[in-house]
Amino acid sequence: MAILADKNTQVLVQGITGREGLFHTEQMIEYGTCVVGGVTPGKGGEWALGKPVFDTMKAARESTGANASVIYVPAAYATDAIYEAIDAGIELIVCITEGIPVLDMMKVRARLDQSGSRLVGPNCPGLLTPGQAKLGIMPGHIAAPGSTGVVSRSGTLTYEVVYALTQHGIGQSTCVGIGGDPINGTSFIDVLQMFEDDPQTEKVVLIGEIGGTDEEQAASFIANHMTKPVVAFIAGQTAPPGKRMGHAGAIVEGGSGTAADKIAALNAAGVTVAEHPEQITELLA
Amino acid sequence: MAILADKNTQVLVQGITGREGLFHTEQMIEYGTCVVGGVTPGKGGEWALGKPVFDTMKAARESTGANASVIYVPAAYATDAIYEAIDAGIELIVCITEGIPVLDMMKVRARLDQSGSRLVGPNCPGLLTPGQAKLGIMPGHIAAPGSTGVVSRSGTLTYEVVYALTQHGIGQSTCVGIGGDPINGTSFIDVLQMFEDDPQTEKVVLIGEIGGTDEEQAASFIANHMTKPVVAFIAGQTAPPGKRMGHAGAIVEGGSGTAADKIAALNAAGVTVAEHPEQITELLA
Amino acid sequence: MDLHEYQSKYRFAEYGIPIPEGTVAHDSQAVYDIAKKLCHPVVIKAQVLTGGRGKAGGVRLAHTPDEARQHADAILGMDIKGHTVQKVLVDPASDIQAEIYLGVTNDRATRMPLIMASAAGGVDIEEVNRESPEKIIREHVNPFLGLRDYQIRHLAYGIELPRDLWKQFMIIARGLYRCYTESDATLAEINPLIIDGGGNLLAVDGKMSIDDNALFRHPDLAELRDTSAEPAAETQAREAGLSYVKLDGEIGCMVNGAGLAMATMDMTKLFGGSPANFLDIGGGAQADKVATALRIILADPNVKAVLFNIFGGITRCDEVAKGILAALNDVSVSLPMVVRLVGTNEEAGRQLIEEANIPNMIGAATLADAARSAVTAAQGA
Amino acid sequence: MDLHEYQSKYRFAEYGIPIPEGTVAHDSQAVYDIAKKLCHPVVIKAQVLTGGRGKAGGVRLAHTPDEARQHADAILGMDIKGHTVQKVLVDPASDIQAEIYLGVTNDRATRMPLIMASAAGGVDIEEVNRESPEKIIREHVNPFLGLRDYQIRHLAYGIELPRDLWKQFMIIARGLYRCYTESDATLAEINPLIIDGGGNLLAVDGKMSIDDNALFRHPDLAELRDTSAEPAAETQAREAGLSYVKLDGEIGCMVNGAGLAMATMDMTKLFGGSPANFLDIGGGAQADKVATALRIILADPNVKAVLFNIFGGITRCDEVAKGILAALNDVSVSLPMVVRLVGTNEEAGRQLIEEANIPNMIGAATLADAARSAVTAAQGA
Repeated sequence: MAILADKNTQVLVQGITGREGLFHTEQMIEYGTCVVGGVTPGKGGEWALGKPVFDTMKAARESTGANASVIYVPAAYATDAIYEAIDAGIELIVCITEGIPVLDMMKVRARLDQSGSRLVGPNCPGLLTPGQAKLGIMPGHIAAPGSTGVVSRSGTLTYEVVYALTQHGIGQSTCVGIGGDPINGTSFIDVLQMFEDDPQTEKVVLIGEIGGTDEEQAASFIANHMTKPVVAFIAGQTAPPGKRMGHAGAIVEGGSGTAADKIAALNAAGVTVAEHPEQITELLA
Repeated sequence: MAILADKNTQVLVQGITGREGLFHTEQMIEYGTCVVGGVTPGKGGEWALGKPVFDTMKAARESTGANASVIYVPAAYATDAIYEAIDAGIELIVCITEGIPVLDMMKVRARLDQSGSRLVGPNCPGLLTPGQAKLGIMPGHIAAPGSTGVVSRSGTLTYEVVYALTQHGIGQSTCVGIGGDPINGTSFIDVLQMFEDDPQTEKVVLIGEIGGTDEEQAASFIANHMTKPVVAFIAGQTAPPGKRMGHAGAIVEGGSGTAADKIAALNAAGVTVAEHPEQITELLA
Repeated sequence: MDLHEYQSKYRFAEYGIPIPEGTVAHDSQAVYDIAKKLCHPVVIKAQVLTGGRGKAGGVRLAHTPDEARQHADAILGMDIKGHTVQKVLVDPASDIQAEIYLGVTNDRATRMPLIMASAAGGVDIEEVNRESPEKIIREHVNPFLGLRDYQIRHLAYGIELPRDLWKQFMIIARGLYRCYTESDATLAEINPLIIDGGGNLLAVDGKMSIDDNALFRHPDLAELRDTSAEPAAETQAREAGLSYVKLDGEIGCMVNGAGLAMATMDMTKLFGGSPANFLDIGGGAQADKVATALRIILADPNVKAVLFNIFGGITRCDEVAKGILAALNDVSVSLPMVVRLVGTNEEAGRQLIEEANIPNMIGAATLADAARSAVTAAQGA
Repeated sequence: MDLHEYQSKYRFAEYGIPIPEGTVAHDSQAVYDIAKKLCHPVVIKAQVLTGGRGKAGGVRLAHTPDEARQHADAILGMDIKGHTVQKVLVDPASDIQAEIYLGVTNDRATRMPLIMASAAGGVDIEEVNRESPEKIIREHVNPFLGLRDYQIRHLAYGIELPRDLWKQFMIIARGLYRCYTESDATLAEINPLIIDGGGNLLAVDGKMSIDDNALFRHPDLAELRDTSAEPAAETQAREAGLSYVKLDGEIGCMVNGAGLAMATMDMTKLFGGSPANFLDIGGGAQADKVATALRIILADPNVKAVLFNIFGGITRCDEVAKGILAALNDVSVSLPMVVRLVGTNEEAGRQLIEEANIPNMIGAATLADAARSAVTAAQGA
């Protein structure tokens, strides 16, 4: 077991013939992910990396029976790709694309709430179930199978932590990057619930950052609903308020969303918070 | 018991100080309906018919604890009134207003589907639980309490049938006018289910008309889910295809939606279909 | 409210849909001039708000301006299903390589807009739907999200549109959907959308129906209503706030409420007669409205008897009776009239009608009685 | 991207929101001319993209054109929190009877737009929120349905706005919401929205922030970016596709990834230093990007040491090392540099750095080591 995706997950790549899409699809296939095809409008009938390319998700889904998709299309077209995946009945949609406007994401979220689809991202590295499947751009070889679940709003910071875990012999059940945007498809709480329910997962690492109140909500969830130990790290303690630190989500808005608030909330929930990323490994031991 | 509304239903009137609203509110109160107040923007703080008037539904709901509303506002403002009632958490919204554009109603329906509110109408006479409550414009004195449920897409045709029932000593549990528009809040099936579940109701009268496929869907529901006997009547057997017969819903569209199709579907479902309205009383006996 | 072909196409053009560069004409000299100016074979098409104009000879091809004039002479003034042709559209003839159907309408069952495309365009789409529904590709549109590009691609893929036309098709479908929503249309269709000899898409015929309930917010569309094309009685009725549809029978019906009006019409049929009209006079029964309605009914030469069926609900039957009697002071009626009043104070109402003692007016207690009497009276008249 | 007050207000005006008829000026003669033309006492307001200009003396009232010129002389060129005042807005002074707050923003928690109003306008709304949150009336807006009139009435009712101003307030709130959505704003606020002596509402001060992610579809808004008002380094970084924020510390940080960059900054603090900047060079580490980033970091005179922290994921560490070394051929760095490479091929990467044998560059294995070394180096420098 693991969460969200495993070796049986059948994946379509939206934007498979683009530069990014092609590169990362190759990496996903190399990792052993079951990629069953892709979509690029206007290129239906062609082949890419030995996989069939379709014009529409509906056609792709009907032909392949895929249950997941990964989106590598430019921001201006990414919401359309998400809606298309929802309409095609895709259960798990991972959107890597960065730069989707907030107002668009509000509508996407409202649409998702009435659908049977789950969206991970956007603006995220995707997810990785070590040894089984990789949906997104996380480097596959930094991870190793195990019993620690990782959930994060960050990209390379996640890699750093996962890599450190692996080097210290701590394998992962699934690593999930939920993305750094103010509004995304899957929250910390969603993933924490899945880890709590997953028999393979024994401990959880949560990597948060400044901005919003997702970590505070996660803290309250952990206090009330989780039995498994959680170790956390919050990036951005030195960030000045009101400045955008790369991630659109990482703006400290009006007094709330600071690292100090988040750490306090997590501590109050009984979560051990690491002072720096490398300390996470020690705290898990 | 009865369905949708009884003497405990606490009603707000949206548009209470308008000509229509004032007239029918008086009739509703006279009938014994528990009207607790009304809303007319800009007239908050005034009184109408001894009931407090509020500026917004939120304020009205908070002050009165009402759980139902009846809307008598012009078509251009009616959808706003429906959304306001939904947002205020009103459980039962009865919209009498005629002439709401179809595209607006499509959005209203989508909004309703994500809410805890039920809408009856628009373009309907409302509903009447004899001896208990009247939400809308049905003449109160034509009805009498009893065990026959009446559901109809029509206005005066419903009155005609209800009056005939009463004159023949057949009382009604609740009479519901779902409205004649192509898209409305409550369907035949919704009301049939309620009648099926209502201990007071023993028999049901369904009054349909040409256009759409609501009657066909009702027939299928009756065949599969109803144990109580249903007598039906379908108006518009002589209507020529493609012409609008007063109700926006009553257009025979491209071969489907004809009276003949509807009668056939109902007969196939084991429903007795009256040849004319006055025959309904005989068939119920 | 239906729009003429030329009105629909001109509106489509505002949304970036390519249409033939045709012009409307009211007389054959104008047709000649247009044909001459176009310097191309032309199609002359009757502009009437009814189907079947092709079969009726209302669409003709002309190779010369003279021929165009001759065809125009034949078409203008022609009667097509009761509509007199008062104008024609003169379009340059197209080199048709393929005919596609593309339309948007309201789907009542799903309560969503529905866009449909078919490679079997150029014919009646309802027939295609009956005979080979799989030839129509359908996409339901979320009213909040609007038509999305992938849905258009799904249509293009479904009708096997050549790949090099997808971009044009995308622009046309987007335009048609926007035109549909921004016009509050209940139908916006292009049939056929042709592929012409140059490999381009062109909307050769178009049709729009506008939601009457939404006309209040589209004054520009409301102005397009062609009252010259509809029976005068319907115009008159609409202006008086009455809902009227002319039919072919001999019993004029005046009823309050659309459902009851239809039931009343059905009832005349059940007893061997046939309704001359649908007429809903709405709530109450004020004398002036009843008078207007009577005039409209009597203007129909087929009418042999008039049937009043009024349910007195909020308005009491005695008041309704007074309204009817007052109207009869204004309008003289020599045909037999059957009056049925039911509901509140029906006894008092009937008594007023009886006391008026109008020789050609009889009362009825039930709808069945009323219909039977009206049929008998019409047959005797 | 933040807009200046005058840019925000001009945009509001396009949406029917009444604003004072002021003009922007770049020099004091222009201010004099405007004041003379307005023939009214004026307020001269520094246009800077930072708060607290009032306290800094950047907003002044003038009764005569001469006084206006004097104030302009004082304000233009003034430094407000690191921003040099390069233009002022000259507005006619208003007769303020009451000050209202009205703003729309994105609420992350509910994932909906949020419109807020308060009778306690004119002051920092975040302070009102902290001290008496009940004074702020809030309405969440369904993104599909938009702001509805009843929600505006709820605000008006909540802030006890005099009934005769509701209609004006309705127009302003509708306009502000439309302005917010059509501009892809993350914030659109009027503070204060005043009731003036004539009993009218007037948007005296305004503020807008635009979603950077949405600028691609708003070329007109993108053009409003005032690069003269931002530190040159930030402009330079943005144009190179780097994400850079200047801070006050002495350790220049170059990291790939925003989260890792923040963690790196935090780490310098943990070991007693402080970061000079946030800098995310994004994916990979091409030599030219590294070179630009280095130049930006070195341009900050406070910087005493540079800390590279690169995670080699898809891009391998040896390639990253080559990129850094190539950049050092372009940019000469005399300050101490600490390099930490981690991830794929990290051994090979480190070896390359060591072999290059750059005297002022030291390697580090862990983030803790790297931060400690950088802090020590900065203190020694």
